[in-house]
Amino acid sequence: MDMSYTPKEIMTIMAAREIKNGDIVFSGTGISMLAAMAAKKINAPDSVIFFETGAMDSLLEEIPFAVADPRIMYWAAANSSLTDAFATMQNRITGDRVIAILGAAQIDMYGNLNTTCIGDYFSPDIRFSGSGGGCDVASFVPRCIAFMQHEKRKFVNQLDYLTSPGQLSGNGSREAAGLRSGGVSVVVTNLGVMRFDPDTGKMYLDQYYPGTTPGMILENTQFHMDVSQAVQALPPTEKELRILRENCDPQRLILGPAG
Amino acid sequence: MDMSYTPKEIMTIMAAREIKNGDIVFSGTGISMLAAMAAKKINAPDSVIFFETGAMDSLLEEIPFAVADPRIMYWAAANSSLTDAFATMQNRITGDRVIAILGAAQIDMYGNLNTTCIGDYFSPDIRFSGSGGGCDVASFVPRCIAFMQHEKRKFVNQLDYLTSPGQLSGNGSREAAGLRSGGVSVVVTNLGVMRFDPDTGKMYLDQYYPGTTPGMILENTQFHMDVSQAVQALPPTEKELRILRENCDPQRLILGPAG
Amino acid sequence: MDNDTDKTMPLQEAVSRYVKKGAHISIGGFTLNRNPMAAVYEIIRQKITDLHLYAHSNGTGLDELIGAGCISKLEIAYGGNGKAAPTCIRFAKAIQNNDILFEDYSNYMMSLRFMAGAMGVPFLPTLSGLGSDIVSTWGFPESLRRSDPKIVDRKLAVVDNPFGNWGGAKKVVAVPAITPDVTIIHVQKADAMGTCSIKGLAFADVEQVKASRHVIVTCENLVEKAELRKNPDMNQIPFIHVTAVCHVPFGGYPTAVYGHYDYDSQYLKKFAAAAKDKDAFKAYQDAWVYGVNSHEQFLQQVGKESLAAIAADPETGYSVNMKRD
Amino acid sequence: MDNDTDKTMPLQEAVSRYVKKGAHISIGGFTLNRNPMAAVYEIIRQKITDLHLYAHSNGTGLDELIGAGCISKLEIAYGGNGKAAPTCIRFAKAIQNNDILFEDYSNYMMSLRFMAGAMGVPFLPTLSGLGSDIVSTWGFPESLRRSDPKIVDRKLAVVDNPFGNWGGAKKVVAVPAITPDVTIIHVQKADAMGTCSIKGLAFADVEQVKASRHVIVTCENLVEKAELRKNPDMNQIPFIHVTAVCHVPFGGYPTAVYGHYDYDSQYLKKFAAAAKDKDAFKAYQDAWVYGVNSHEQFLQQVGKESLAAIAADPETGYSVNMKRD
Repeated sequence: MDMSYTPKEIMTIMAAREIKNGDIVFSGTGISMLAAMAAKKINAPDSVIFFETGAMDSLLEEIPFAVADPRIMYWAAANSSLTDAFATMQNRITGDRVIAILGAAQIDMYGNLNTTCIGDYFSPDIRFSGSGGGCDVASFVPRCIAFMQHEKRKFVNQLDYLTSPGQLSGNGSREAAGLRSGGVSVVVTNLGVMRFDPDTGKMYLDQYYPGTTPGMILENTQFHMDVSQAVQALPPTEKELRILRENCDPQRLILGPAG
Repeated sequence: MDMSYTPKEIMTIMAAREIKNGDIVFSGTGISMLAAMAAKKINAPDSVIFFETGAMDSLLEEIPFAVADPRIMYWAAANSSLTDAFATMQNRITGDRVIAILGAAQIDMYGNLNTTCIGDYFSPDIRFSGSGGGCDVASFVPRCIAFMQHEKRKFVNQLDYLTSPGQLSGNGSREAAGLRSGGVSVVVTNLGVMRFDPDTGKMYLDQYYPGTTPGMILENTQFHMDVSQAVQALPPTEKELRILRENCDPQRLILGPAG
Repeated sequence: MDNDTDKTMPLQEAVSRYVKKGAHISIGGFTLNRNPMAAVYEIIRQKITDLHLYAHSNGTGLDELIGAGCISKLEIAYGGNGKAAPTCIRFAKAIQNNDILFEDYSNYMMSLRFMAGAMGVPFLPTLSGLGSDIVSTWGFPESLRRSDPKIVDRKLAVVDNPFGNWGGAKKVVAVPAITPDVTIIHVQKADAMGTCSIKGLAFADVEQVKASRHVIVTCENLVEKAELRKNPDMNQIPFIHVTAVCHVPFGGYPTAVYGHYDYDSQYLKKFAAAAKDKDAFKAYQDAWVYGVNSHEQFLQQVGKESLAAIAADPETGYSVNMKRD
Repeated sequence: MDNDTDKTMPLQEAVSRYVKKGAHISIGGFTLNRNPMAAVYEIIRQKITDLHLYAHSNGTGLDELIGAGCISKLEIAYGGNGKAAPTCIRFAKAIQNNDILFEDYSNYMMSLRFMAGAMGVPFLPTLSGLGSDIVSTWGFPESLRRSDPKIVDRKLAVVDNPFGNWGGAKKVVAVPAITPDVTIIHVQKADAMGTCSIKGLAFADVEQVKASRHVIVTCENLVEKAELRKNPDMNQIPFIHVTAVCHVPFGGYPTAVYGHYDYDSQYLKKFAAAAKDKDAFKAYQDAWVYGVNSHEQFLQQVGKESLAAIAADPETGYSVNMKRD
């Protein structure tokens, strides 16, 4: 087997490793769904994938292209509704078991996300889709994985719009605002894996991928990040790559061209 | 046909006459259900019977003995839940079309109802079942029919407990408390039919049955009631009695022994 | 942990494991329908006491539990059981005799309180009860509310509408969330993981389940996962909310289970008659609850004929022309 | 009035009667699923403008309406359409070009706002958004909020929990109720009175319907009352909420309708490509919306082959192995 891997492949596997048995995985589409599927097939067989639209533990014989894709409605444990799905996350009993996978256009050093716009809110240079369920899940659940391309314009000092709350301005400001602890807890990029200091709420480098360095990561980040604890990531194992390629996305619909 | 009638029969027919085509009838069991069924078969074929438990427009081939009787679940337009049923009444769009039928242990001159207890709340002489959905529907909907036995101990100056709001203390106090206009709008007893003055909120005698007099009604009421506008009620017609007896409760399960 | 985990266990074990002395509990169903009666009787047999019960209108189960002395605190909307007992008699006596602490709400308020728990919000608003004694008269002693962290400080709160008169309401009644330690429901179908399908009205079962830390499901039919997965629209409760699954046919008896059996009017009449007197009620529970060691044995004592008499008609879901007077 | 009233009428009539210039509307479905597209195209053809649209994530329908210039004010959680167009392009352009007034919420907030309308309460509470710009940044001009009685004075309100820290929350975000003038949904089955059965996810359709003054239902199958009454548990919407019923097969096309047909990726790609440019989009709508006079004619133009290619597999409810790249 080809043990070289694409950035998408290592990102998917790094995210999948965050998911534990028993976790309820709030999933979007694309790479986030693939990570959820990979976790289920590799390391967390009893994790449960669910969607903000209300489908719980769908079979997913084909990869959905949207969280309202009819493919998520088949063989689910239950098909409910938006209000039910978000209640599952706001509810502490089930919500504390949820890990969410999110994407964003911008992230700051406290793990706050922007999926709304670039530039002025009223006359933006680029308008994105908006919150969707992102703000909700980042408000409610203890753990979120943020998938990002590691670029300086995306890892910014100041968000153009704070769509989904992370640690806000750090140092307990999230809890002071009335939110429960949680929000983005890990950031998975094409260069490495970042986490957040439990006291200051600031992002630090946890792992850099083989072939990258802490320096490369700092170069692609506007803000300062502690890299003193960083270690090189364990590269994807043969088993991980095999299951991802053969069992999760054999047509490479989401993974795209092989490396 | 026997044109004499029992008190239950005339009460049922008087209540049925209050129901108009298009009304959504919030019904309990017993005589209130019978009135709803009679209205549907006599004067309001397009009224809709529904239950706080969530069944809408059930077929009711057999008379239910409780609002959770499985007989209300068959051939309904929808079986939902308590939260949905009460929302239908709190919602102004559908709620304004609802007419409720309620019973109580005590009523006062403002149409407030007590279904909770006689005596001290904490150490009552008699404890009743409590509000159930009574407080909710009396709070939400513009028209309620109260079924009462006309006795002095039941038409009281002062309720032992105000379970379900009518006009509170009259003169717009219902609206001042934050409730929408509504509550008990008509009281049907074994002696006559009472309504409420739109300005003062006080009960007045609208109709007395053949064989009763305004005087008899006042004798059985603790509080003063205006009887100056009272007229004798149109007795049940042959058609009303026939449909009630033959089509609504042929076994007289609720009507009880014939007169 | 959860997904393909088999959560089935004997009812005796589920009750002893999750329904502890002093627990805050709720039970499913409404008056004479789909009460988890097998579990109720098991709680009584295990002599679990000091329970705090949250109820909307759980007539039959409520009255058995109160009559057995299992309940010390009660938050309730309605203690009644339909035609058989318009007011639950042991419930009424317990209040008249100052045997329990109690707090009155309406059915919608109690349903909203479970819904708030299920939604993970501290309260939900309603217009119900403004100006009523439900809002102004509080049943629990203030000292209890202050000292017990599991009981909210205020029965309810009338608060201003922050949006002025938006929605035609200047103020609302905020009712506080309930999060029971355990909720017990009885359903028609469940699988071993705990996914449930309820036929007919769901009452407030779904909200009660989602609000609770632990959930015990008893079911008429324990079915294969595939049977439920074929119709995900009909499964109101996905397995993630459920702790234990107990296969208990006739687990709702003597209350009705739509599509399976009707309520047993004869049993309910016997029960209501016994409830009128403390000693008669003790004799009734001695014979029918303590006198058997399981729901199976209880059903044997009830007898096949009585069960056959209430069998549901497959078309209508109830027992057509059943003797009900 | 309502019970056995036949509410069926041609879609053209339902739209012209209930969707007036300046109306506040909402549409059902989510991104590329069960949008009431026939009604959306009819609104565009009738050139109804100045609409105020309440949306959670109604991708396809939303973008067609905005692109056609029907919408002047928008309250929204998400403008995106899945893989075909991660951000709805005409939506994005309209905001970038200051063509519409807009207000951002989250999906849960918008769903709760419909739910508050359905429940008849002025607001519902959530913990979502505390500390975010969704709470602090308001899109509509204050003058609009003050002058228009149909728009609430405040986007939302952060209020204290009246029960202290009960539920682990010291404060909540209150989101105001929405009561649209009209909501339009597309369902699998309806009867002539308006009772509806939705297969698969309901999204927020039920809340949207119950919150609205008028409701137009378009349906794949117009069925006999008896067919729906056999399974009352599967009917999410009883007739009392519905104003008009229009029988429109393929009324959700090009979005998916579970159990009937899949989304048409090819059509959505064509649509997304045209959306990138104002003139191309005009040409697209000239050809596909204005160029036909009804949904039937639109479907003829789409062609039987395209419709056959997305036919749902009866077992899974979607089109298995459909070309989707």
